[in-house]
Amino acid sequence: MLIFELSRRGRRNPTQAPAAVPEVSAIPESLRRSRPPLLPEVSELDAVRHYTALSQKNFSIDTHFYPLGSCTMKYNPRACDALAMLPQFLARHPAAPDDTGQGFLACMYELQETLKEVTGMAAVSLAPMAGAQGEFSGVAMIRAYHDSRGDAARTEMLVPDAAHGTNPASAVMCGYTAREIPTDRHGNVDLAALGAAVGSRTAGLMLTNPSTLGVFESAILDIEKIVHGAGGLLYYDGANLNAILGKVKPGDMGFDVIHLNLHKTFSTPHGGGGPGAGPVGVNAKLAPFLPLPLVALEKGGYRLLGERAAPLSIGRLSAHIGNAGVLLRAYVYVRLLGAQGMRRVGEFATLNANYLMAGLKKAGFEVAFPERRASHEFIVTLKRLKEETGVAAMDVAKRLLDKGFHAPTTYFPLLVAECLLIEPTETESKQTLDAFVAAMKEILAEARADPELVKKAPHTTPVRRLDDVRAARELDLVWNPAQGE
Amino acid sequence: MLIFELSRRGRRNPTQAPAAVPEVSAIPESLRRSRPPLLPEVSELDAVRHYTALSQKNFSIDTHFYPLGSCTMKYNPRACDALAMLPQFLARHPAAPDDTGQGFLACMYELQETLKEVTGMAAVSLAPMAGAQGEFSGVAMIRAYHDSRGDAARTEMLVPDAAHGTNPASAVMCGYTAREIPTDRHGNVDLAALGAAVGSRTAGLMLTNPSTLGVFESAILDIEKIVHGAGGLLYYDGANLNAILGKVKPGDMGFDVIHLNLHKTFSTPHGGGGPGAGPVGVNAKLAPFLPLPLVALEKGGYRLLGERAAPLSIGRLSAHIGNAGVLLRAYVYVRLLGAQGMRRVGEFATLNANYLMAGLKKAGFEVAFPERRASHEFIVTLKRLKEETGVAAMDVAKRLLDKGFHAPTTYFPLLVAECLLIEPTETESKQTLDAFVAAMKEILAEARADPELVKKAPHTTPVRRLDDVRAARELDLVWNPAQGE
Amino acid sequence: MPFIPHTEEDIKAMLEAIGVASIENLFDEIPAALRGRGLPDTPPPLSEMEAARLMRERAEADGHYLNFIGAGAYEHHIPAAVWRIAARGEFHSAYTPYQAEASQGTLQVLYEYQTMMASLTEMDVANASLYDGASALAEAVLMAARAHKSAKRVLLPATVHPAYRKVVQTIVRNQGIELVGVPYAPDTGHVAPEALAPFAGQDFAALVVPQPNFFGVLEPVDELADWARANRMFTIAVVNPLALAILKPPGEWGNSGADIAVGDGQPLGIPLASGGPYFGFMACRKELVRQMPGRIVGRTVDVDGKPGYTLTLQAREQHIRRSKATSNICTNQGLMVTAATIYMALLGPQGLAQVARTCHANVLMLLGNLTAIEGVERAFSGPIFHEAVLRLKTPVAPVLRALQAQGILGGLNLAHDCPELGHALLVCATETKNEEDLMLYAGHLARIIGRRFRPAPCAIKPKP
Amino acid sequence: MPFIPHTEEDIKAMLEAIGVASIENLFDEIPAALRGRGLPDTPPPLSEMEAARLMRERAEADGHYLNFIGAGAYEHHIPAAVWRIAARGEFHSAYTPYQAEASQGTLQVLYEYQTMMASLTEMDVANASLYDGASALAEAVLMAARAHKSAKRVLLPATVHPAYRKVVQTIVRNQGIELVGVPYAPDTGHVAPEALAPFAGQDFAALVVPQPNFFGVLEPVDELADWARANRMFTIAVVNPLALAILKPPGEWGNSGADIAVGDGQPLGIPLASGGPYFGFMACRKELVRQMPGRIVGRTVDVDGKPGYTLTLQAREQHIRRSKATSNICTNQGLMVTAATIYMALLGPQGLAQVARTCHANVLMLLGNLTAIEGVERAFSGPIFHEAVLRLKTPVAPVLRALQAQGILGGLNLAHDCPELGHALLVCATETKNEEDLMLYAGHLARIIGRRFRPAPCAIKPKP
Ligand SMILES: Cc1ncc(COP(=O)(O)O)c(C=O)c1O
Ligand SMILES: Cc1ncc(COP(=O)(O)O)c(C=O)c1O
Repeated sequence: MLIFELSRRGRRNPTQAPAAVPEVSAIPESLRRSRPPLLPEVSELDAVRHYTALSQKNFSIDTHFYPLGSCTMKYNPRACDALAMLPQFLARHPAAPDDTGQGFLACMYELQETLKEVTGMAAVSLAPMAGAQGEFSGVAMIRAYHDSRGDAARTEMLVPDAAHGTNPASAVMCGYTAREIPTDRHGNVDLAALGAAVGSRTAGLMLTNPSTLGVFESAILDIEKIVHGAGGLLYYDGANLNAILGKVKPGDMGFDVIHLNLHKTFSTPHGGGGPGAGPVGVNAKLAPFLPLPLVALEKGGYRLLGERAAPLSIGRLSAHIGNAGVLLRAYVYVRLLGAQGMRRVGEFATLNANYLMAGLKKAGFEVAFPERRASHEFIVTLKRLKEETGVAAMDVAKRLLDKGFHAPTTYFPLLVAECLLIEPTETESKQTLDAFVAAMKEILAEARADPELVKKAPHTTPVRRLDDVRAARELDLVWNPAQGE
Repeated sequence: MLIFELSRRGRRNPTQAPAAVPEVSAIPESLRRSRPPLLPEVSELDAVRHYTALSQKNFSIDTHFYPLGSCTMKYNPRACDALAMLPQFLARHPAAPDDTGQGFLACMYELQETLKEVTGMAAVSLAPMAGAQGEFSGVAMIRAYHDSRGDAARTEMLVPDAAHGTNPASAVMCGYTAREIPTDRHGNVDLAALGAAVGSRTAGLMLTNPSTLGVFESAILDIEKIVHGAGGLLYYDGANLNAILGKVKPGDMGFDVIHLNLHKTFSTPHGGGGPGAGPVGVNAKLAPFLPLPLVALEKGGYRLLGERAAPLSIGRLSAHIGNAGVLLRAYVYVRLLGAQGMRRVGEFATLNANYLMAGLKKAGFEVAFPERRASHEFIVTLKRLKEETGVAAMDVAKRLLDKGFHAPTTYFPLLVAECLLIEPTETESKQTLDAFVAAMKEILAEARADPELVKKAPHTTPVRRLDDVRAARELDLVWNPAQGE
Repeated sequence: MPFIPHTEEDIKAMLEAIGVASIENLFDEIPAALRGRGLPDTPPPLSEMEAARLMRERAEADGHYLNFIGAGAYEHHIPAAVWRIAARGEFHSAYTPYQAEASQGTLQVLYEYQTMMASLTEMDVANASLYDGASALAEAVLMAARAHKSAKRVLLPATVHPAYRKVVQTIVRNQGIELVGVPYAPDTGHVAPEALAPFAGQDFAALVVPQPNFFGVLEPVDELADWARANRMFTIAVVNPLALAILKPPGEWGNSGADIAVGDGQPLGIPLASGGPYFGFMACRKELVRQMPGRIVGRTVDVDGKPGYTLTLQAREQHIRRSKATSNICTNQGLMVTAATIYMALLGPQGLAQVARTCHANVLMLLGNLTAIEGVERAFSGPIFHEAVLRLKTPVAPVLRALQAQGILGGLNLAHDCPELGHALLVCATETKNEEDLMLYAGHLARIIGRRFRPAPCAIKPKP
Repeated sequence: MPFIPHTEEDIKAMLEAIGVASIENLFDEIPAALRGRGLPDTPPPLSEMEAARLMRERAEADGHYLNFIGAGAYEHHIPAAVWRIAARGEFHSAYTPYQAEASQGTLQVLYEYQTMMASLTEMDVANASLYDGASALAEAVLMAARAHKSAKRVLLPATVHPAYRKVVQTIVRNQGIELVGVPYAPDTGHVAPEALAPFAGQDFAALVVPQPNFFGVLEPVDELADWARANRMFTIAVVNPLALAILKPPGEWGNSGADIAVGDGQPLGIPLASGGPYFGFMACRKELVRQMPGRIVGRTVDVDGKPGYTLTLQAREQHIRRSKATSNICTNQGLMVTAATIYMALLGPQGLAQVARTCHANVLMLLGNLTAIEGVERAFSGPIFHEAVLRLKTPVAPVLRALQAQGILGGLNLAHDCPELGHALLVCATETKNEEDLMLYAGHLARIIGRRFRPAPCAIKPKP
């Protein structure tokens, strides 16, 4: 049932609207709307009941183990949320003078400082509103840097084939050609291929470390030499920082630019797909290019810096300051954790991943890089299972839903066949991991005994397997009163 | 799974506790606890996930139509809740001086005044914490009144047999004998029996009007004369005020004392069984006996009045002021409704009940008093269905759960066989009522075609029909680590 | 129409289906004289926006104070998760779980709550809550009298919270139960076992024992419980549930424990909120369970043998037993209990003990600071938990007013409740106070009463 | 350990299962030189209680003002139900709905949202949201350029919010797209169709049309859209979605409507919150849907034929198309969109129109009051929605500072963004202001600039 189907003409919530006022005579007729939009006319009870019911159709961290690789679905502390939503924080207008927001700006400034410390970078901007926008900013800074030196020949951004799709897409957004670098059989960047690819056209290399294959690029210092040696810069995609938070700093690995996904490592709620926040950090030589605004502490007061203070900046990314509320949540999170707590994040995320990998191996699953340590995540490949039983990674994923677990990431990274990318995070207990292994083991047995059961999964969700092909072919993106249910 | 079964020794939420402090040397060993209590040791995520999952196992107004007769399960506006929980209201200590709570006390005072207006009584006390405590206070005031006049012979409280069980129980709490008055075949108090029962031993009559049979005592003015004529007082159980809110005032009917259930008529959330609030109203001659504290407006300031100001009061009912937060919610509710809105409550609650009654009649159900108007609720009797098919009222109730509706009140009032007491409330739409009739009709058909299906219901709830007899015989009220699941 | 979804069209169709011409007709059984006199003094409706503005202005007018009042309601940190979960619509907007199969959420929470309370008190069983601590004590007194059968008198010491004593009086008076006071020892501030001697061997249904008592002082509970049992009385414990994380639980008092334990659950995650809603808890010995008032949840199985939860022992309650019920109480404080259950789950046994220990350490530090001021001394020598009585040399009221002007609520003036104590002030410090808060209070107090303030040398070492 | 549930026993068992001696060993593939340099400058952990105190103090320091600033972010009443429901854990703590069967809640909300936005704008389709209004405009510019193929230039009038223009510049610059300004008419404050004449017949991919524009003025959208079409450009509308409750929707501009409509969704139930998170919306013609960036939800059926919702057209997105994707945007603002959907459902078409009309009436009343002060006048004659530019006789900054001292944020000083306007001030009044607020502002302003204030004779009649 859609909210529109609950609607009845003339139903009102007068409590929610100001008293009726006369028509707007000061607006010329030709600029006015002639018929009302198709918004539902429902009671407050209808709306509350409808959206409450919809919420119950979701899996979420608050209801399920959610080992979605590369997404770091860990517990979002309620305190972060409650404190970021204090009435004065919510009420403040973005264009209100800085002196009306010293409390808020103090949090922003301290978050900037903490992120510098955690990443080992010289300067940080909180402006980007998501990881991909962080990537864009980072690459734009790389370009601004080369441009500032008159080095216009650098037109290629190197991107490992294991990289998240946003990496090459962001490179292209900045006018670069994305050039793929292959992965070797241990899951590392192929150093020879990298060596062959770098040159005077190289603007830089975008690297996720630990990579999306769930392993740490142990030759990172060699990579650094190759890229820097060719005059390129090194970009760090921080989406996987959870693996090494407080343990290893990207700055120490030689990265020039990084972005972080606060909605991953810093546990801000993912909200069904957003909002996020993707602060960028840089070393000193890129600092002048950081996106705006920046938060400064001057003469005891906090101030937002704009174009005048940072004339070389790549510019602004949003109409205001970025996703301020997300940043506030992340700030509270780092204060609750402190240095030791952040260090433990990396340690226990890694412990959980390696334990889960060991458990699944023991249960008969094939992992993609059995000779490697897992970082905070790891890959199971079901290639053999598929060959033997016809049960694909997606089938196993769907069957997990029936067992009360959200599925891992499927078919990413693209280079491992029939893969599941599994990230348990540090906030899950051994008991939960054990239960997950037990469920996976059951599915393995089911796949052998009754493959159809798995291939037709899920069986217990509000809808069963959906027809994606039809969704894309017979586009139905907007409800139409004529079509009914 | 119980929270205790998730527990692991040594699991902690350090964020929620102050830093460890030394043992409490200033407390003698003999007064200290020697082993820790059996509280669960779980992570914050465990707790959030566990209680979120439990919440999803409830039916509630926010998720289901909940026509529980006599309980007035209507929409609880979110605004009432949000505004009663403003930080300053939540933080105020009950013993803080009155001048630190003028905002809060203004709300209390105005609520008192509005309730006077709505009920037509001379004075109101907000002190009682639930309907039953309101009844207790009301009867105690009746007793205090008779006592104050030296009229010690009045030892009987008259209570119609249709009354809610709290009525006779409250009378007994005040030291009275409860004497039952029968109901006539139209659902009214049997006037002849009443006339025969009253006398010099009569302390009063407790009446619910509209009664729990879902009809209005139309001879109320005769009843008034009979009881008052015998020197008794008239008590109004206001649990059913929703039927006549803003339309008819108990004071105008001649009642001397009333209580209201704010958690019904004034839509404060029922919270899985409480808290409630049961303010009492009285006419002028009983005003000196009102329970404490009272809220007064004096010299422009609001003040709580205690024993010194009201020496004849029956006394205090709670350690502080009563369920203040519930009262605040009710205050916001009356402000959102205003006079006209309250009037509509009675009108539309009555419209919905009569419409639903008409619909169920048409669908083949037998109503208990077909010749009468429904008030805000009405009774369906399934006596004949039971005889024909073996399907009892409880079976129909359980089967409704499968159809996504909370069941009506069953087997109350006790005098109608196989009864369902159905109260839709004014906040439900015609569409919902129609859907309920359709479900009831389906069940009727099922009862005839496949009675076992109904008798074994529910089938879709988290548990199926529970063994109540075992629950009472093999008492298991407290989990014991030895017993496991 | 606020919260009424009917469209004109709906109304028309509904009236037609009923067969009446207007809504007014549906009220035709009501004598015309009674109908529709209107509500002239009721203000017009506000929109939610207007109501929000009004309430925000009122809330802001009430301001925010640094609070050192306890006296039965205590300021504690409440984890953000507690109310975020308890306020979920499915808990919030449900009624009493009469249809067990549709209410397993509420029912299991109550069962877990009963378990937690039984364990905190070390009693056999607990009910699903009562209105508040004071009325729970009244119910315990009635329960003891019912169970005892012969006696109609109960010993109610003067160290029980005065408001509790008043509430008990209000509620039990009409059933002919007599409450008999027991004095406290003026030096220690608790009931001296000697004070009970006059009552030995008499017919009393119960002895009430508060722990900590109204003065914050710890009672000699072992002796008192043993004395009660020796004299064929029930022991009714009135306890602060948070304190039980570190104090001996009623079930272990003396040689055989208390018989009934009650108290107010407010310290377990319930906001102060000007006094309510809180919740009363009650736990007791197995043998007394059928005398216990209030709702009780039991574990059982469904037709498939799957465990489930349901209201049980309803035969004691008014909707079945009517005038013969154990009590008229029908409602419990379900929502508050839900919050308290989540609170206890989040804190765990260690967390709760740390909160209790921090309260204790803070009040000792506060007392150290305050009694370092000349003219400020402790009224009693008995051990305390997180609250204590101070005696000043001058009337308390003007001192409190001066503190209030500095944003500090300095405690409860006992002039009204305990005039015999002279210029006495009941102060409390919970874990919410930090060292600066405690110093701030002392600094202001010293200035106000015009005396010198020497901070205690060691932070948490109490003055003896 | 904060938010880490492992007990000592767990850790031991886990290390054993892995076959390592310590957690440190799990990092042995990382060069030793890189490991564990510590975080010396990071403060120690706070308990939730301490963090709450810190944040409350900071929030209180920020205070509370009577706000008349708009400029792209608008103060509106947000019904209490909106965030109570949107903040439910199941919405809040879910990720992108990659597993459709386990995410029907989020997916259906998004489908309903798309429908609402398409309808508000009267466009064919809408996506599931973008980051914010400014970046949505940048994406629209890129999208127009992709769809147009030949042209690499876009007309971006000076009446578009300056921050939006900067963001577009940041984002499209590196792809070689040129932004060409169009001036506004100094009398009306909107783009005069004549100003476009020089660009007629040239190769531009699009004309951007804001409604209302940055000055609060309404653009002659019909003429502008028709001109763009006549000159083979797309029309990109940048609109305030709340205003669309009463203003002509982009889909109906001119003879054939705009091609793409974007804007910031903040007015639809999203708190101001110092600037975010908000959300950007985007709607377009059917023909352009495959060029649209961002997530899109489609309705389909499951294997039983039951309707359900799923992410669709993913072949445009980076995780499939990588460097050939329509955009790098991956995330949407799902939570904000959930709130906005609930907001729109609660308000309905009439409620939204009443909010919009009240804003309009309030700003007219405010302007009446303010321009009744000598030395205060409107800068532009064009019709407005809920915001307008005032011109003073003296610099704006000191006036705003003086108002701020009275608790009033009097508007946005345009000295920086539009120096050509002289002493100009952009003021806004939404439905949250009542008559007294509007009078209060005027009263203080009159005093501050030392002029007489004559309230407008009729409350909502505007000065011409
Ligand atoms: C490795 C990696 N990089 C980048 C991103 C993009 O981040 P966002 O979704 O915040 O734009 C993601 C997000 O899934 C990611 O996993
Ligand atoms: C008719 C009637 N009277 C009294 C009561 C008792 O009210 P409470 O549950 O608030 O004690 C009820 C509650 O169900 C009732 O329906």
